[in-house]
Amino acid sequence: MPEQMVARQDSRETLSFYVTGLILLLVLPLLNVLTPEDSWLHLSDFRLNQFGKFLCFAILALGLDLIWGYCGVLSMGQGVFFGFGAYCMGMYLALQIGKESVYGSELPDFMVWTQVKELPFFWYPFKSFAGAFLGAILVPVLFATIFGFLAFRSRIKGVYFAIITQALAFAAWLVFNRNETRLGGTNGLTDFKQLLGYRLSDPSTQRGLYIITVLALGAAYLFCRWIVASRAGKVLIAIRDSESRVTFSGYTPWMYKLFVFVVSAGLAGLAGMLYVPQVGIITPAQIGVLPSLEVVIWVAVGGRGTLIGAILGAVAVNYGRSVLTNYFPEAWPFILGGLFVVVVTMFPDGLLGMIRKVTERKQTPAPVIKAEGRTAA
Amino acid sequence: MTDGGLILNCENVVMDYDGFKALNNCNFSVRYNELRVVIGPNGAGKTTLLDVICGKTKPTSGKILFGKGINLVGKNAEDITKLGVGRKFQAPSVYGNLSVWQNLDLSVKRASKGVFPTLIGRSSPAERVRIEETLETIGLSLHAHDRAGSLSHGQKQWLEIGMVILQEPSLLLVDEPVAGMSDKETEQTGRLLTSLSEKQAIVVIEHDMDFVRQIAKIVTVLAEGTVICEGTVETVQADDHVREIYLGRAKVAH
Amino acid sequence: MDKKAPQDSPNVKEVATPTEQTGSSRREFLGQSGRVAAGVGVAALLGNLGQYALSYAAGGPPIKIGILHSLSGTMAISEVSLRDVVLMAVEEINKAGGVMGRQVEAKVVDPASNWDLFAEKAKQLLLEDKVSVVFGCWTSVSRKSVLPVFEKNNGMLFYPVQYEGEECSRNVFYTGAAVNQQAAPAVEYLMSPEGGGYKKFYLLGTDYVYPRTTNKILRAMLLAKGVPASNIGEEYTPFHHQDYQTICGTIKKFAAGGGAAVISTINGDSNVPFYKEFGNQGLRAEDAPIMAFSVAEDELRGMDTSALVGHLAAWNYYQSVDTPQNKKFVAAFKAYCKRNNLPDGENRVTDDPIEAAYFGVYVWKQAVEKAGSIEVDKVRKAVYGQKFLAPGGQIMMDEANQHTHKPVLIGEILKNGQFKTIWRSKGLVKPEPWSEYTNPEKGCDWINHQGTYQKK
Amino acid sequence: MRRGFVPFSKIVIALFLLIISQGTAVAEQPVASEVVAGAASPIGQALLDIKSEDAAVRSAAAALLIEKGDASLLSALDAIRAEADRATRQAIKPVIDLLKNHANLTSDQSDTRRSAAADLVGTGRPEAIVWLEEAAAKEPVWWVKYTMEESAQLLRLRAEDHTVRVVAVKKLGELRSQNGLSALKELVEAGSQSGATDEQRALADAAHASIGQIDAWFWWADAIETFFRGISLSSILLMMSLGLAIVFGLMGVINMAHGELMMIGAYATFVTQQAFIAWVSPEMFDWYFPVALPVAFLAAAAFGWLLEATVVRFLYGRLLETLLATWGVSLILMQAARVYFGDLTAVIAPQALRGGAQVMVGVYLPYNRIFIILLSIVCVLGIYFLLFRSNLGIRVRSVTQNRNMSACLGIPTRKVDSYTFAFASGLAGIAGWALTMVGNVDPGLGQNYIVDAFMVVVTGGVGKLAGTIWASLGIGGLNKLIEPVTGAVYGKVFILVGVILFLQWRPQGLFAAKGRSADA
Repeated sequence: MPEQMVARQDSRETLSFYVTGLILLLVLPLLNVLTPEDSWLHLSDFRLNQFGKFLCFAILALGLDLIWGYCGVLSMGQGVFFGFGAYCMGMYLALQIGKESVYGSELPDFMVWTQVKELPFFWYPFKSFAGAFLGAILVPVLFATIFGFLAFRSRIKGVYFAIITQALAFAAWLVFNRNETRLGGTNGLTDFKQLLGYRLSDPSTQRGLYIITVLALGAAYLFCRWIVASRAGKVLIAIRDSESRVTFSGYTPWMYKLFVFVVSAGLAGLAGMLYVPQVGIITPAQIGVLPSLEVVIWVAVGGRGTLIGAILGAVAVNYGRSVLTNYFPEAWPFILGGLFVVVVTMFPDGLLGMIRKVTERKQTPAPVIKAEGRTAA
Repeated sequence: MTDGGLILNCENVVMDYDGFKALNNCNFSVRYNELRVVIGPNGAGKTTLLDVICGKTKPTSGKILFGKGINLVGKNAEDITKLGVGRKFQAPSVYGNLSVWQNLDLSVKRASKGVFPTLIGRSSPAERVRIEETLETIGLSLHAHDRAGSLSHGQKQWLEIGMVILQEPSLLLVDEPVAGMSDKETEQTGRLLTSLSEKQAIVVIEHDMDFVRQIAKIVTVLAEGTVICEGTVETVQADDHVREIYLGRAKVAH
Repeated sequence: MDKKAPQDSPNVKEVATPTEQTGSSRREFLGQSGRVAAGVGVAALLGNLGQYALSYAAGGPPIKIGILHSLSGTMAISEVSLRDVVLMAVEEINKAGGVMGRQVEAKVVDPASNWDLFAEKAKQLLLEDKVSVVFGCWTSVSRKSVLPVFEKNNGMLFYPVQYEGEECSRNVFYTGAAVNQQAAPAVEYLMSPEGGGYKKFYLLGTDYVYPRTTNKILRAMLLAKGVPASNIGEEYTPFHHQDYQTICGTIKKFAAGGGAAVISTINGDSNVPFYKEFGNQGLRAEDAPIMAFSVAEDELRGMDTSALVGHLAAWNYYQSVDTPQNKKFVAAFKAYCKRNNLPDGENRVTDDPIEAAYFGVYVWKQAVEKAGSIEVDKVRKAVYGQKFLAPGGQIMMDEANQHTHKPVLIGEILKNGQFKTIWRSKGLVKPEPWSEYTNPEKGCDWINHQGTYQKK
Repeated sequence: MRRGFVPFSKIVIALFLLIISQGTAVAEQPVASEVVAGAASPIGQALLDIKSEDAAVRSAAAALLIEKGDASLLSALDAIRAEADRATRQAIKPVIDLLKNHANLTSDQSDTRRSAAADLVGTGRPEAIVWLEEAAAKEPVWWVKYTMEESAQLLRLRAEDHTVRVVAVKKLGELRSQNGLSALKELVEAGSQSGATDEQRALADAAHASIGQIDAWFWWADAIETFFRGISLSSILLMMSLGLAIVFGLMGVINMAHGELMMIGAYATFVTQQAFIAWVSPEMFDWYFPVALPVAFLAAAAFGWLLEATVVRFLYGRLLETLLATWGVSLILMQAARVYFGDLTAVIAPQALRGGAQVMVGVYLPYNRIFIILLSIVCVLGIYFLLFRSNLGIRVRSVTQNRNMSACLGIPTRKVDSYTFAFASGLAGIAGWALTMVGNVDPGLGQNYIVDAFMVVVTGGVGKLAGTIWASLGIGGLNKLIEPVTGAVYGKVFILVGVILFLQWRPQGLFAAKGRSADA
């Protein structure tokens, strides 16, 4: 019976959510804190920090999955929203450096060398943490609203939208690279010292940030799942399957696209905000065409149209990169490119789709988008 | 049927594709609760006529009045749908990745189909009952939780009809509903359409003349973008002009 | 939790590292949704196997050093040569018996021209691999991004590329030139009667911190020397800019009437289209020479030099420098590239950053031997005042400011992609990280002060 | 010859060279007259004096050499300079400049003559005026003649005689001399000062008028050059977009690896060049460039064919997937080029494509740009004939419009697909071949242009050749029009924003394919 299967699948997903969450939230930090440094169980500060970074990327991937995997709209400009969030937090952190900077000036270092004498007006909101926090979410959301409104309302869709967002990423990259924008140019913002009074160099601060990231990822996941499970989530899938049918059912597809685009931008902003204090630097290199496309790879590899797949893809690809570049530095682009080609042409459902195919072959062929029972609401 | 008022009145509609006039000064009207069949050779502009009415394409010129004199020209497809025009496409158009139930659930007529109401909204018991009933009507009760993409061609046609029914349109546009159906299914579809026409006006495009005879009271013949003849099946079949058009195109009408 | 200084007992470390890695990958394996991480796990295992092999092949208790140069991405073009030369120096040192009798083991990582990855890889080298010194970075932004990591964890970085100055980090040794060792003398030369007595200067650069800061200093210097502001042009283009039509048109107008020179801090692949367009629009080296600070032999190797002949560059070393140790160095580098089947083999050339990267390794070696330890703080003290007979001639590490005393050489580009030295500073030029023109009140000193200090 | 002298002692060299300069008869027996010739001739003495410690002696010697010397002294002077200290080198420089440029005025290379004429201004010596005027009278090439006249007038500007200067000022105005602008401005400034003499005022008035003339002329020259730059950029964009537009418009495939196919074309050109260096005689070297054209086309086409057969064919009808998969391919190709070819690789422009044509005063059009403009026109015409006037074109278009029907009519649709794709890839190869003339050959070549190329295709509308042409003209032209005002970066950003807004107005691009299929 399909409904039994659905229930089983559902409970399994919930179970794996809790198990994974528990491991990420408790086990890893405890392994970091409690075990002695030379024990095989020990997880170094570096690794924990690196994992925190991957989880930020996972949040970014969730956002893209929502719009691409579910709604079928490929945004190749997610890096821009990530960058907005990251820069908002970065500006706050840069202002927190204060007199500790190389030049000993209240202004961020790069302003000294580009001969900016006064703090530009748009930096003022970022003097407070609340301003930075709100900015990191609202700036990408606002920008996505304007851009999405223009694009979706005039029915720019499919590959046109992909190309336009790619151009957006390119343009943003160009602008952020300029020193006149007063955002640090190519060098971006770095050399951060403290966050809300906590020293960023302190391992316990990093551990705290890691835990916040895990919680944020969990919340983002639940939020996305709520959207996907709602009737609006079904409309998103419906738009992907047959946009004109949706129109003739009385829905306005561009509103839904705009909505999900804005949500994904907000998630990207959140990811960027969490990324900066953990990595300690944000530069335009995170904004351009390539980083935006890499998000697409993560989702494609993990399995689009499944939230777990997006998270999985982000972590797996980044972890793979981190390991493989150590040993085969020149081979990495081959691996990444090859993986992408193979996944797109042969495994459109990604890793997760492959695994499901293998584990569920004996049962009825399962759709990637799981069916929802009447009572599931 | 006795109601003399017009639910739809197309006046001098022209649809010009780079010089090719798919609709050429087309005048076409439908009364409340009427079941109208439109026939015509390939390229006569039948599908274009439906496209123009439901807002899929914008006519080059002309007026399309709906209900109490609302001009549909220049309106968005979703607005026209909300006004009460339902459309079933020639190729079955359903959401392959959703279950049959979800397909129907999305189509139910609701006060608002905006993003946020949809996000929070849950099906009311009354709506569930209606969906159950519709499932019954279209014979898909057993498949309620199957992926729509896994249905057979005929089932998809039925599902789409079910989806349009749940929209409760006052005017239903149906494009070749029985293409690819078995005789039995065709007959069932005919009965369904006839029963629906008690409550709403329906425009059906069809090639299958047996089917036309089964359901039609009045038939409109379209050729080269204009209405050339209108009347009962018999009248139309007896019309020389119509015969000439079909025969001239080496296509014999039944 | 406690920050530990890199330990001086690598034999323990060597055995520990592989197991530690296996352990951590095992845990991360758990950390992911277990059923799907198989692929990643296999990759991690493969990596660990590689490391086992490496550590056991060495046989002794080697000293670990890190090499942090991009091997992929846009900067690979320049940085790969630096990795090669550092590895060559390591090989030479190991053949000659190592450092303090211990072999040197180089850990190469690839930050892939991605500045954020630079920070991560630096963390990995310092925290995971616990290397005692890192040789790396090219662009200023990559240095800026790893700087906090080195300062936080008290690491040591040898940075081999000319840079914009205005930095005074305790954890970096700068073996490339500061602005007063390259850009400033070059412009002074152009203004001198011998150099052509140029009166107008067009400062053209790629838009990032090195050109911006350098040009800021040069502008201050030009103004101080009485060049009116109207005779100074300034323009920046993005990385990878290809279309220099408009800019060359502007320069043509600027240079009309003679006496104008272009000061180029254009970086990387923009150079070829720029020089080509410059020549094609009828501008000649005699009318308006281009003085470049980022074009060296290694870059010229890949360019159509016909458009560049006669233009100038300022460096501290050229492959054509005529000293016995340089002949040996050039031959050794070519032989090394050929032996290891590196691209282009014996056609490879040396240049200033390559030389700076090379002697950096030896300066570190001498310092370690003098200190008798690989502890960062001890080695740092030993580096001060260290002298070395580099391929380009004797160099000296400053007594206090972490930079290098070097000679300045102005060269003219020849058809074969080499430079003819047309001017040479008398003796070594003392490095000044804080320019006397823009920051006269600041100095850098780690002996008598804590880094940057205010002069009285 | 010159090198041979370096090891000898200074005196011996000086004497030896002196003898050469004195005439042929003596030069043939150099050893005999070693000591005697020394101080005998004033020039010989000057050659010695110029190395003196005393600045006055040096400058006197230099003055004498300028007055009496000629080109035959050059090699001697060069030899002295190679050994000399800084002071001597400074003293010797103007001498060499003047003598060398004087000699070069009669060179058989027009570029050398022109350079010499321009450089003589820098020496500031009045002697040069006569030389320049003599040379100008004999000069056949007009812009060389122009430079000579201009230089002569610039030198006259420094004369003592007031009337000579006024005439020079007027002449410079008539010549539209941009090089004279700064000197004229100085005159205006000198004349406007309170203590200016009448003569200075008169000069200033004349200079003012001349500046007006020159400025007006250069406004036009600027406009023409900007226009040319716009066309040039457009033609590059067009070359890149053509192949992309064919693949996108006719086959419904977004080929993100198109830039890398260009890169393959560029590398094919490079390889051909290397082959010529290795196996063909140097005087035939320039022929590598035309030979590389078919090589680049075939290499890229072959690769395109392979790409179609292994990746793209599985993805027909899945537009977004083609975009993603080809992007993966582009990543692989880039890294392969980086690993295989290593660093930057240069393509040396053939002689004919170096430099430029001066079409009028102040307007200089580089040959390589003219070449690319012509090439893009040829490509457009070629594609037009191939698609709309040939049998193959009919097949391609029929497959595009109705695949099934074409198959029924016996058109091998698979073959048509792969040929079309290969042909479009070959076009990318040609674009890469041409681009080696303006830029460098490196693995990132394609990435530099791909976003722009997509902008062109999207703006132009799918499947319309005319749309692509107009869009590249519009984007290229606009870019160059804005760039002087906003700088390169904001110019680009502005264009991107412009394209997005444009699509608001026409979502299907400039030339949308209308019809029932368009909104399917």
